[in-house]
Amino acid sequence: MIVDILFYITALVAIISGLLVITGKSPVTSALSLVLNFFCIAFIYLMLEAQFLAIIQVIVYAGAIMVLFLFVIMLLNLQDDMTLFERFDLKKGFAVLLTGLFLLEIAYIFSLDSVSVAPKGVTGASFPELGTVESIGKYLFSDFVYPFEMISVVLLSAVVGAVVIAKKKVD
Amino acid sequence: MNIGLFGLVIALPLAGFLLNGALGLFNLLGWRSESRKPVVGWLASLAILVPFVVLLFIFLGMSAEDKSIVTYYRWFSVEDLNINIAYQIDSLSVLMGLMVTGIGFLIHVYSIGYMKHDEGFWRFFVYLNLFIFAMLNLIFADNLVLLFLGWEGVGLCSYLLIGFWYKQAFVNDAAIKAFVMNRIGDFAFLIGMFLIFKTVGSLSFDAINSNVGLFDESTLFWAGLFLFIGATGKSAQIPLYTWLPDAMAGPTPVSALIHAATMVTAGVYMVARLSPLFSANAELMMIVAVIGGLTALFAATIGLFQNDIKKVLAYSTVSQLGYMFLAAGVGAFPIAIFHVFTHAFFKACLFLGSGSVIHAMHDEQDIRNMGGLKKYLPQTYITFFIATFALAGFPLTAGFFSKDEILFRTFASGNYILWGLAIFSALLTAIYMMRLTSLTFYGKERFDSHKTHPHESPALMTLPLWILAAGALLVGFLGLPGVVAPTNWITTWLEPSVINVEGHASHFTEWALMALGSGLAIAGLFAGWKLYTTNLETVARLKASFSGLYNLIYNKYFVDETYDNVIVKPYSWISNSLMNNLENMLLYPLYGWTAKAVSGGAELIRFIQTGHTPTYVTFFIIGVVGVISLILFI
Amino acid sequence: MNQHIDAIVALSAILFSMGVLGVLTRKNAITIFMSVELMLNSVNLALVAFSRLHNDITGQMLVIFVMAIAAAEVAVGLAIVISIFRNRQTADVTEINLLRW
Amino acid sequence: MPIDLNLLLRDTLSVAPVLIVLLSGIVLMMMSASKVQSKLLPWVAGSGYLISFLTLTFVTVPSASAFSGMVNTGSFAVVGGSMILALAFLHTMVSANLLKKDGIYLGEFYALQAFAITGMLMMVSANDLIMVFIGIETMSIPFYAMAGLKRKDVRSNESAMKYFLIGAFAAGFLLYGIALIYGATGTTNLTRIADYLASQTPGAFFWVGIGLMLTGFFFKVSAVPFHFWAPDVYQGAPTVSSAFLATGGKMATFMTLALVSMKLFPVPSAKWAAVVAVVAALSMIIGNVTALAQTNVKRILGYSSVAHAGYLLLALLSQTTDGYQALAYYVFVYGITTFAAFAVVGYLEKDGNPVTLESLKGLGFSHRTEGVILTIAVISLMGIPPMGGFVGKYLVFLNAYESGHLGLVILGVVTSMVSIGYYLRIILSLYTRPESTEVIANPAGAFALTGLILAAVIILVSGLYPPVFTGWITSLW
Amino acid sequence: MKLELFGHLVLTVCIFGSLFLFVAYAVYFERKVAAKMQNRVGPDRVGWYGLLQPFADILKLLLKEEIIATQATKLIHTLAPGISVIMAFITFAMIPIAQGFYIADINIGMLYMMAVTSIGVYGVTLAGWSSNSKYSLLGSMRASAQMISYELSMGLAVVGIILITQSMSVVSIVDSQTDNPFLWNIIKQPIGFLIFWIASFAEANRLPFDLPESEQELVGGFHTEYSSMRFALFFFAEYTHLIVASSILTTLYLGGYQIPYSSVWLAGANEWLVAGLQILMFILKMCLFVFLFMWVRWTLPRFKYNHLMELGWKYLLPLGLINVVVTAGWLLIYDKLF
Repeated sequence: MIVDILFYITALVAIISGLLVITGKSPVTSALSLVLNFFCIAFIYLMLEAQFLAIIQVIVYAGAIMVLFLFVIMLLNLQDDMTLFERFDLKKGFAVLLTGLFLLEIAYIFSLDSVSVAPKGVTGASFPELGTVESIGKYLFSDFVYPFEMISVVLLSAVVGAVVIAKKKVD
Repeated sequence: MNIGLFGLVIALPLAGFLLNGALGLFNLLGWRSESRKPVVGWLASLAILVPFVVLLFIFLGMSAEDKSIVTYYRWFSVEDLNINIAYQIDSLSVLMGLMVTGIGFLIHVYSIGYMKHDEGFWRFFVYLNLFIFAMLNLIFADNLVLLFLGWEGVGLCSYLLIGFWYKQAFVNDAAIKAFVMNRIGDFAFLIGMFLIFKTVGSLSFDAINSNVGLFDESTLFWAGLFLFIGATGKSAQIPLYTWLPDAMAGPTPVSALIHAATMVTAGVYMVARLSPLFSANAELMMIVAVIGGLTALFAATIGLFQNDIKKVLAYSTVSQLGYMFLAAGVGAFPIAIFHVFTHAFFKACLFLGSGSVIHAMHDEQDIRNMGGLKKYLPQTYITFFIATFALAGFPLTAGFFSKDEILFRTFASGNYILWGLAIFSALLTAIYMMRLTSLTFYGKERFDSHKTHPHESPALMTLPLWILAAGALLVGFLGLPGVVAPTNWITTWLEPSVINVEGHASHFTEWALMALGSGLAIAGLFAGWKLYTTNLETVARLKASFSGLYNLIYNKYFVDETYDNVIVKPYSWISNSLMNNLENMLLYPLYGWTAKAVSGGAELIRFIQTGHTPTYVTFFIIGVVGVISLILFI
Repeated sequence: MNQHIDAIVALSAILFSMGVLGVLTRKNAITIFMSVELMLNSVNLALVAFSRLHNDITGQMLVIFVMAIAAAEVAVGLAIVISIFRNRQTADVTEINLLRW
Repeated sequence: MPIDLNLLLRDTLSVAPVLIVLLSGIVLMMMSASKVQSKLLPWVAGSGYLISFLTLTFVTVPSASAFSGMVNTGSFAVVGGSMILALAFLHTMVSANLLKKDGIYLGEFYALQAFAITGMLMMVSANDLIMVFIGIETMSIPFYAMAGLKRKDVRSNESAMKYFLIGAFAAGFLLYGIALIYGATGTTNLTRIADYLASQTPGAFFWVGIGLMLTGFFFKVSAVPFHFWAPDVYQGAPTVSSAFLATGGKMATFMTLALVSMKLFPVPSAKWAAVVAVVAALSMIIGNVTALAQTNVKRILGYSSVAHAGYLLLALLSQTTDGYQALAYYVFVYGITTFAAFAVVGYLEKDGNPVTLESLKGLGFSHRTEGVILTIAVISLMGIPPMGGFVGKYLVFLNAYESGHLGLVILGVVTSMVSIGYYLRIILSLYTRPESTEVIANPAGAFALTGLILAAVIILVSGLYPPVFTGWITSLW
Repeated sequence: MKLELFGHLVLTVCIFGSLFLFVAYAVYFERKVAAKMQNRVGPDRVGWYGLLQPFADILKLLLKEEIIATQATKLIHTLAPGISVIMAFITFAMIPIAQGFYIADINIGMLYMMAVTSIGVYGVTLAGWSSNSKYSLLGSMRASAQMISYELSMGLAVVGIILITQSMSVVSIVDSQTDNPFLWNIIKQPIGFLIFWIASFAEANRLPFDLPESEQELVGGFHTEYSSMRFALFFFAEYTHLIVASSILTTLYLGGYQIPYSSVWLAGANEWLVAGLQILMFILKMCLFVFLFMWVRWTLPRFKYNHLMELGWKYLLPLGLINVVVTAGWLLIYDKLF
């Protein structure tokens, strides 16, 4: 019961903060709203017993990515953007319409079949300790070791790429 | 007979064509290099020399009866029609092949000098090699289709080479004229081919020649007639001769090679090749002979008053080709080939000589502006002189033997009217040839000697002249008249391949005719010399008193104009009206609007690419929504 | 929580659409970029929910990978924004349209 | 859960080609960071690709799948990997000069390229949607950086930003699609999804997932209406980068698309075909028509790439092995061709001036070899016989026709005819004498020229004697 | 020892309350240490040896006029110090001060600590940005860059400990160090300790890494525009960080509350007595680190910004990586051998 209420409150906060992200006037407002949104999502992860992901969500997204965003916003001293409904023109109306259509289509598939009655996957064994560090670690280094290791290439190339692009001096 | 190397004969000119073409592409892309010119030239010449040598060896190693067919591969096969890339090597084709490659080689060498300063040098040799390749295919073809391939090939090369200096409008006109005239002939040729195939069921010469009996009378006549019309196109006979004089717009070596020695004789060759077929129908033979005789006279008269050095030679060629058809028409097919052979030498020599003159006169072609060139161009003069005599039929020259034999055979066949035409033409020939020589080499210098400094051509050009002149003197002895030698070599050599209807006449008649011929030739030559060296006023007076006739002949009997009025103008009127009404009003707008719509659409569509990222993502979302809708509702 | 999985997936769809809307309407490159991050996060949410639904670890694994990739994207993306800002003193995508038509 | 080291070793060996490229990427990165011998870099990169290629071709892997079904090391991976590595090798031969011309760091470029290739190899050897996603991202992130390598050039910046923003956006959709597929089937493993499909009828979630995933792929292959980035990016990015990201990216993505289609739909799916057909038709029309109005050569090639995405998608309609082989052949030839075209354009541009149809004038005479190669490439793009592009197009059209898409084939032929309009303009400009005699361009170096000639030879050989490559593709399948 | 919910609440209040007290006296302590080092007396007017000085300071700050810059972003400007303090405080929730005396023990306690530390930067960053002053902005940018950079090394250092302990729970980390001082992590992980310690300076914005607030360059850095109580909060947060960092160092590397050889000489003692001794032990160790922090502050000069970054990325990060690899390798070999 408490969990239900907590969930719905979190969801509400998530939606509101999400809206703030896309309507906020200043980029910093958007960024902070996004941080709030990430916290909400982390909280839902916790509810889903994905503790590891929840904490990683906080560390990676809130602690690193968003700080980087803030850093860059400050570095560039970005001016305020226009909010969604300020100077609401045809283009924006069209965008809202399209996004609405998209959401409607997703809603339509919900009406076709519910997720929770979606057939069980092939690997449907019950596994209560799903989200713990131990199980994640175990799978990360057994079944998923290849993608896990290869993810490092993404990070490495991102580092190289970012350095190359953002470097000021040419040598 | 060892024909192992025969493949080279066909392959090398093709290889030369491809190789030079490839080298030439470098030029096209701008790797211009003068130093590559000799490479191109000699490579091309070599590609002709080697086949000549190979053919020479084959020739020396074979006897007249030898005949073999080499099949390389099946070209195509439709139901019961099988066409092979196959070559027939017999006495006729080897002789022709020798002539083509031999004279071809000489002209290649000559061209290296003649074309030296032309920027289309490589292109010229590429065309020449391609021409030789096509001509050899035509000559050695074992079937009509392959012959037709060569036939079209030489036509194409002729077109390309006539239009070689394509930057001038009249050159292009001449090229197109040649091509169109040939196409008319080709069309008839094709019909003839179909008729033959319908009856015989095969197109190889062996099958045709041995199955002449299968034809019914009218089919045979029509098939032969259509083939002959094809021949008149290629060999410039009435009524399709008008392209040849215009073809002189091409470079002179081309005129020598294609429009005198080789290609134009293809019609004669084809008729000779199919001699069993032609000789099976008397009416057909009559038509051939009459057309030949008429052309001989007709062209000779026109030649009498032409002022362009090459045009005179061109009409002379048409006239001589008439002689060849006359010979064929009276059944003397070997003699026709003999005349082809001798004619090749002296006419090539004459053309090359005229080329040398034009070269020396800095592209001046009008003989009225020449004269007295004897002392400037001694070598050219002597060879030209020899060739003139040979063409006029001066006794013991090559032309004498072949022409005399034609006259004799015509007489012997009983066509006295034709004989009369022919012998009159012989007189005219002697006159106009001597007129040409006189006006060019004798008399006063009618050019501005301060501006023009004629000089002898380099050895590269004169050497071929000498060789050809020697040929013009000597090759006649291959076919001595019956009264001198009972079996002349050329007839014996060709008889296994070609029908020969022997003429019968007494020795006395033969001697008498020979004497008449020689006399007329000498008389003509003398008259020409006398009139055009010293008595130019007499000529002018004569012209004035016969001005009507003169104008008629001078304007070539208004044949071009007639064709123009009867065929070209109505045709272009129809074309124009179709273009103006149908195409411009209906079709062009249709196509044009389509094209405009597309490019207009392009101009519109490009503006959805606004450069704004939001626009792009908007379209992205449209795509996503579209894809989901598609996938959900299909 | 399993009874909420429908709701979570719906929430994820809503958040995703918000991200899309943000990308469509915002002008600032960085805000657009944040909207993309919102999209990625909403997908993560759905993945975790599915993972719980199927009792299968794959979803959570993918979430980890997505986080790493998002971090990498941020690094490169912000570097690009910085370099463009250096040259043009703007991060407004509507002003950056030299390449068009 | 103890880790089986033998298994790990075996699995590691079976992905050795990927790791070799990765290793060379790391070495390149180190080298460029320590600034040693920048001249050595292309050699290191090239030899890395070569070794990887040799390993891929000649070392037989112990099993067809590795890393508990994550990786598929079968012949598909060999074909896809080899063509990518071949392209990469050619690009390496050409790139050094181009980089120097553009004033770009050598080392970082090569390192990024190696990482991108690692991603591509991962994509074509994937057997799991996770691997597909990671592969695509591993490929894309270096691409974003490569597009923006010319830091001082606003166009390069802009192209990087556009590519990045839309790319990240598209990645979101791709991921959402994968998530929905996962939600519907409970797995991301392609084989297991196929098992699932064989045993039950998938619901709407699955299909929407497929649709969204497809949009992600369509973005990568620049199919209409997800194509808008392509012309802008190809135009704005340094040409040396465009030459790679327009070709390698397309090769890898198309091969992966074929892989996914092949694994998921052994029984052809009408929904899949319908989506692909519509997008293919749109791409062919819009790509070709818009290109007509362009004057910038790189932009023309960009639209040409859009159009070719349409042609290549046609091969996916039939969902038969023949179709995939036709796709593999065409995408290989297309890749090499477009690479050659871009590389030549790279040489013909000077001081960062864009290469337009106007500035191209006369370059065919002053830069003969480059001109000839560009001509060959463009003719191949037109799909005119002696070149490989014709054979590719023919195979693709034949396949689409046989699978009953006559209308699309006709559309393809008509749009091909339209395409001649703009391709021919390139050749015409090349061989038109310019009004001003001032010719701006640098000659390519001998080494680069060898690479270009090699590319031209591949185009010619694939057109003159297709069995060289068709045989290779079919034998390895 | 199991505590009921009520006991838990009492404990929480106690722990945070005493933390509050400690922070207040840390300021006093700092001034005293500084005075000693500079051969001064330090605060000695308010109360006995000036022991009431902290309360006087607090009172003073509370009574000061609150000035908010007109151009500031009000909401964030107000929130920022709060974030700082709260983030500093809740880290302490994971730290056991005696056996069984802790607010929470979750199995990812270490990760929790990392997470909270990483969020701590928001306070500083937002404070600087919302002040709308260039000094503040520069200070906060330095802070965010510095914290992100050193967090990495810090995390890597912790990984070494996690590898040894095979757990992320803080309690089990303390337990695993036992009462044998030679088994404490400072012995097992000397490099890790060094890295963590240095990184702590940066995380706590202490000299020699106090660039975000370096007075000489940036006036007051991120808190230039803050005054009165809000300034006090930042001040407070800084010393909380100091205490928390010392506590974490104690917990991770110095055996936490473990009394050396207690199992020998305290065997069978009253458990409340033991707990009391353990708390004392913990405070002692913590104070040692606090003193070290202060010692360093009043001894070393400030780093230049580029040196700071270089140290973080070029030395600490690779060192941390090497540490992880060596530790993992050692564990692998140890596993195989024994």
